[in-house]
Amino acid sequence: MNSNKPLDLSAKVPPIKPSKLLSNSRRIEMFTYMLQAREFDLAMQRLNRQGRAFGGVYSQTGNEASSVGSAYALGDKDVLFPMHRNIGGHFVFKQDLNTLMLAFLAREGSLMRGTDGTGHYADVKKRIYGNVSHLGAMIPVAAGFVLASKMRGESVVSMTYIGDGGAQTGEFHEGVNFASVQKLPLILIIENNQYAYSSPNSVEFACVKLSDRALGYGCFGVTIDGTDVELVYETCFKAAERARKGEGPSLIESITMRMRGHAEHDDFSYVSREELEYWKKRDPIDRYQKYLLTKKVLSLDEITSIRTKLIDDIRSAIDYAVDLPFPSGEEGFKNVFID
Amino acid sequence: MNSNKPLDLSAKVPPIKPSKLLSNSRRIEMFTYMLQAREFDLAMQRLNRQGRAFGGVYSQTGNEASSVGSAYALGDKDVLFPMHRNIGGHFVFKQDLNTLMLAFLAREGSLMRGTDGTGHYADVKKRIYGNVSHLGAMIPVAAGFVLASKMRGESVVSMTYIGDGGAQTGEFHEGVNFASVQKLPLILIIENNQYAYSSPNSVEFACVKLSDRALGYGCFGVTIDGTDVELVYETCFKAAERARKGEGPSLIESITMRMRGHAEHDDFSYVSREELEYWKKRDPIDRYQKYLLTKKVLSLDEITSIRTKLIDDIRSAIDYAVDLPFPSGEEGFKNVFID
Amino acid sequence: MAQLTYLEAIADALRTEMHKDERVFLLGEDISTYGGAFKLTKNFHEEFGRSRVLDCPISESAIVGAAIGAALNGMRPVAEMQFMDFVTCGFNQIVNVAATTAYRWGIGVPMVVRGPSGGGVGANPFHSRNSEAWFAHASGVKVVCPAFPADAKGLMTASIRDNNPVVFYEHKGLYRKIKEEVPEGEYIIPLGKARIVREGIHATIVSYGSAVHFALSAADELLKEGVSIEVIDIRTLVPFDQETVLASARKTSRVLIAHEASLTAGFGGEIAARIAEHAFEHLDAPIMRVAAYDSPTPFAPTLEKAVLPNSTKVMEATRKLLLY
Amino acid sequence: MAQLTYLEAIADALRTEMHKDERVFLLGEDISTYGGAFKLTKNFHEEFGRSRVLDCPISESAIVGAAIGAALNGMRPVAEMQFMDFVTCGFNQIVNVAATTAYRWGIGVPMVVRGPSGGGVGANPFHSRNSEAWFAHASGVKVVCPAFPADAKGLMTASIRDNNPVVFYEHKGLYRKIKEEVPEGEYIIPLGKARIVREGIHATIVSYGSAVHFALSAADELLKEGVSIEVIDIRTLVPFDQETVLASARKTSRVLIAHEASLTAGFGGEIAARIAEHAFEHLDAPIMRVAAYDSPTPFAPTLEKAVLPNSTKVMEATRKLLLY
Ligand SMILES: Cc1ncc(C[n+]2csc(CCOP(=O)(O)OP(=O)(O)O)c2C)c(N)n1
Ligand SMILES: Cc1ncc(C[n+]2csc(CCOP(=O)(O)OP(=O)(O)O)c2C)c(N)n1
Ligand SMILES: [Mg+2]
Ligand SMILES: [Mg+2]
Repeated sequence: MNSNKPLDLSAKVPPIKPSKLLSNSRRIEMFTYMLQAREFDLAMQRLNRQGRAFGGVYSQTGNEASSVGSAYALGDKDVLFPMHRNIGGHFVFKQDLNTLMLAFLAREGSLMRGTDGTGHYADVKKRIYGNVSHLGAMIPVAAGFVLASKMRGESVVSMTYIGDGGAQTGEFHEGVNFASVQKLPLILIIENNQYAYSSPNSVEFACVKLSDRALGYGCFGVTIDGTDVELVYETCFKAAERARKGEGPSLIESITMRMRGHAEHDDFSYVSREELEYWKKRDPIDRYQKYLLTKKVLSLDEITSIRTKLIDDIRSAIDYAVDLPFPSGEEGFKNVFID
Repeated sequence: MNSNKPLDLSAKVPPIKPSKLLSNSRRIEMFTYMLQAREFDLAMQRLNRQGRAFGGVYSQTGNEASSVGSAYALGDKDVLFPMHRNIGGHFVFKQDLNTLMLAFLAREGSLMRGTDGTGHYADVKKRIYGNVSHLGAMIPVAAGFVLASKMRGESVVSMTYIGDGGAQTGEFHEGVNFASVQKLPLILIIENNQYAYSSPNSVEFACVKLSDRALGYGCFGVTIDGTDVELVYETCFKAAERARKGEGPSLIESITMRMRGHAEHDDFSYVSREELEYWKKRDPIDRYQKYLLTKKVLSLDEITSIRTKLIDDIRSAIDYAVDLPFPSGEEGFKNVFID
Repeated sequence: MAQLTYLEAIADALRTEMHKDERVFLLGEDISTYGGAFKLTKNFHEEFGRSRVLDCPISESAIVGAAIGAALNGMRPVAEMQFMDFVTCGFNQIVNVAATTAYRWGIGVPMVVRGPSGGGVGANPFHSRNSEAWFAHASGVKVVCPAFPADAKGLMTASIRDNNPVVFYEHKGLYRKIKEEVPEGEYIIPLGKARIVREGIHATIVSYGSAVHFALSAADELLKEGVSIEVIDIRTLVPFDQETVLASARKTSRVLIAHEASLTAGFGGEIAARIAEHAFEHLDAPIMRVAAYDSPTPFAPTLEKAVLPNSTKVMEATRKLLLY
Repeated sequence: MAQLTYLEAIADALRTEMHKDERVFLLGEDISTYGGAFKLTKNFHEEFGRSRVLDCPISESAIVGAAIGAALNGMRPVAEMQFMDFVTCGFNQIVNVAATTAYRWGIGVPMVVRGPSGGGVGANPFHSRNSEAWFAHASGVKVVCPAFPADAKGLMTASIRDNNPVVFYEHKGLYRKIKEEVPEGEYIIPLGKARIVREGIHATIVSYGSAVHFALSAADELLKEGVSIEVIDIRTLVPFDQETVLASARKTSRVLIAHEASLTAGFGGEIAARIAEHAFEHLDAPIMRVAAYDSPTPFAPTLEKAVLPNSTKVMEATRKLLLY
């Protein structure tokens, strides 16, 4: 794939590339996480419109295959450093809805005690490490995490993400190069969702594919269709295998579309209708649903009932969290340093 | 060429690749600059041993072809941002020896008034812009310089340098990417002289060639033998032509050897005798001298007399500068801000 | 004169200077089509073209570095940090390249790094920082922190015309909060001149940025009780108008310093030290400071309110100062 | 006890902790084969292996970031900046990732960023900076600036064992200048405790790092004239031992603050402000400061001498303080 050229608007939507590594029950699981991510997103958008959310709401619609497929390829010792559009990964890593909602809304009892919001939290028991707003900063950190594992002879893969914009930060370069020199088990997914805030790829870089950068680091690189969850899964699974064998990091450019504004305040009028149409046809959930229906892995009824359950659960998490007070101001004075 | 693999110690020294673009008189000029760079270097080493230099002395022995051949390819509107081993470029840009020596020794009347030393100075009239110690920092600056030229419709090429170590800085990445996106007339020579202080290439990067990074920026990239001055010249001349045509930056990895320690205090005991032997055979000046003799461009007598003149001139510049006092302390309080 | 918000006043300064001087251009992330995260440069690209309103990759070091290079080559770039917090990613360029060039080379680096700073708007620790003291300690960059629309315009004009690098802190909480008359056309306020925003006799509050407004409302409240507070907005940290501050300290003999940045090693310490050295004999009370607690700026409104200074905290401290 | 230089004492602390705790490891540029630019870690790789003495690419953000990641995963990394000046290239990692993690996640980031800082040795503007005030204002990192070999060892031990990020400023001019008895084996000095290096009655000099030595020689000189100066080495900027400083200020009633960093927005301002607020009534003279001129640190020895503080300048200022 070419990540930086005009779209061929008439191109056919390619079929899902089924992975031999997946059983049907695992397919259903992935699909469920994708649905959950989408419904969570819709719920957050709604909360935001109602003025009941707090802080920026960064939609991940369009990113479900990329986020779920990648995280799903990890093992139960591996760690995730998700970014702002990787809510799918939180679900794969079994984050429960109440905890998540509390964190997003910074309510009393939330993991970060109100000190920070959105998906920035870390939940060590769940092997989820959050991020800071500064793009690129977590790449060296995710590398250092598995440097430690490696020193202790532990087999742990660390996975993190960066955008088509964030890949231009100096810390991207330093982090990937460091990991490559040390042959660290790091998987970096570059989620090329066409825009960095309002900036199209052409503002950000001039290379053909962002995965071409792998050559300059001496690590593995590939650009894939990030709306095909099975392809994402398989690519990442193999990357994790290589990582465990000591073959070093992988740079996987996953191409998809950010289907909404940068955050909900952004009307994304800088995106053309045609472009949105093109990507709408490649909606990762629609594509996978069609595949699962065709292959009779799931029926429409089953999907509906999965979705209904997910929606209900999200609703009750919101009900649980949204009326809780913010943490007491005293929390602001704690933990600048810890013992 | 492969920039990051064990040396084949038995390999033959290849012949100079003559450039069709060079007349014999220009060959002699380049060779003279190379000799001048070498003799200047030797003089600085001597000053240092005598305790008469001041500040670190960073040898450029081994780098003459790379530095002279590249700067020599520029036109008389182009600008140079040399690094610490690019004394050859200063000569190509017609820096006079007294000025240079004053700057290196930070004596009274020197360009930087004692505020800074070595080759950090800028001499705007000569289109030489200096650097700061922080590696990588001048790359975005050199890019911004020609961004301004471009905005005014002026055809100016900017050339700067980075080492096999400095190419690992975030600012390298941000600078080259920015220049590539803006298609700026920037030529970046990566001088791979095998070591970054004590660190061999294997500590710094894991890619096959550093010029492979060009693919990830969408600019031109090539790795060349940096001990062949004609090859360096021709490669850079073409890069400048492309730059002027609006085809954007070039990343040229120039492979050579740092024949001494990082600075004179460093005994470089971490470099093996075999490795030094290998590179000694590829001494850029010896190679070019042999070529010029064989082609009868110069006779040994002529070379001797050129060299003698250069040595005399350097000696008088030293005599001129070394006994001058340091600038008055008052200078330290000036120009933090200027009007 | 038009009534402009702080944001409009800054945009007005940029627009006026861009019309007047073609060396002035803007670079930053999402500043062209999108008009910037706060829409400060909305439609600028239509007026000046995209090459003078240059959208850049997410590369703060490249943005600042390119600005320096352009400044060395005759331009007067104004680089936007989408949030001033991200200046930490271009920090090296500012403190090591921009700040040392005049000293070393005798060449000016006429450039401005500007962007929204500050908290109190429910952003998060990474979109709220007040980091002006870092640059005040960098020796070689000017630091500007306006509190009012007209000042913001006048100081921005001066910053663009200055031959030295300027870091210009806009307070995002002020962007749309206040409107005032702002002179049309060219309008310049020299850097390094504090402003006595309100004259008073019983005590002085020295502040800048958002804290000036806390000081003013504290002064309003206290006036009702017959207490007259002098409020000084230093406006620029570097250069620092020591004389105006000292004169007021000598006059009222009681000084409170207020800023939104965290306390320790904030610029308030510098101001206090100058007063403690040069107006020592005139003081009738300890020099007090109100500033943010030494923590990151937290996200939840309850915590943010607890941690950041505000009018009430400034008023309470002023009362304490008066009672001493 | 052995007589060790400041550099040897730091190496001793690192070695001792690495033997005791296998979670401790070193990373940085040229620290293994070469033993570091100042040979501080000479032969460490033979003792501990190259993976615990890890040579890194010239990537300060990666070095600091990797240290943070390793710290989050149970290690206690000590990252070297070849010169502390280069910390500007890893600045974002320290102030935004390391400094905020405990606050946000409740997780410790036990790591040390250390390296040679300071001037007076004829380096250049980029190999001489004293930037400790930046981190003192970062809210979330501890800042240590030892002045003596034994303190350097004890404070390094404490820094490594601390569960928070520590930026540890070594003064390169002190590396081989002084020797003193340094306790063998484990030796720890808690962070946040100032040291009264010399007791006195007529005035107090508060300082840290190289300036402690300026203060001591000024005190020596003045003692010959029968004047007794108390010299306090604060040792750590964060946490700051306010009580010890205030107690001395209250005792002698005259305070001079000395540091090698440039004056404006340096940590001296913070110290002055604390004293001016909390020991106001006890002061018999203005609080004075001696610090570097607000410029980059120049290269030529004549300029450097003019710009940086030294014993003479501290003594002259102390005289002025005493005469007030
Ligand atoms: C270093 C840095 N600079 C600027 C920003 C402001 N910012 C936040 S998100 C964003 C766009 C990110 O685009 P991309 O990396 O493509 O990720 P996406 O949001 O599209 O998933 C920008 C510019 C930031 N967070 N960090
Ligand atoms: C950002 C930064 N980090 C560290 C240093 C310290 N340093 C100075 S030169 C050098 C080695 C440079 O190696 P290389 O880039 O290969 O250039 P060479 O000296 O070999 O020409 C190092 C580590 C520096 N100057 N800048
Ligand atoms: Mg994107
Ligand atoms: Mg090198």
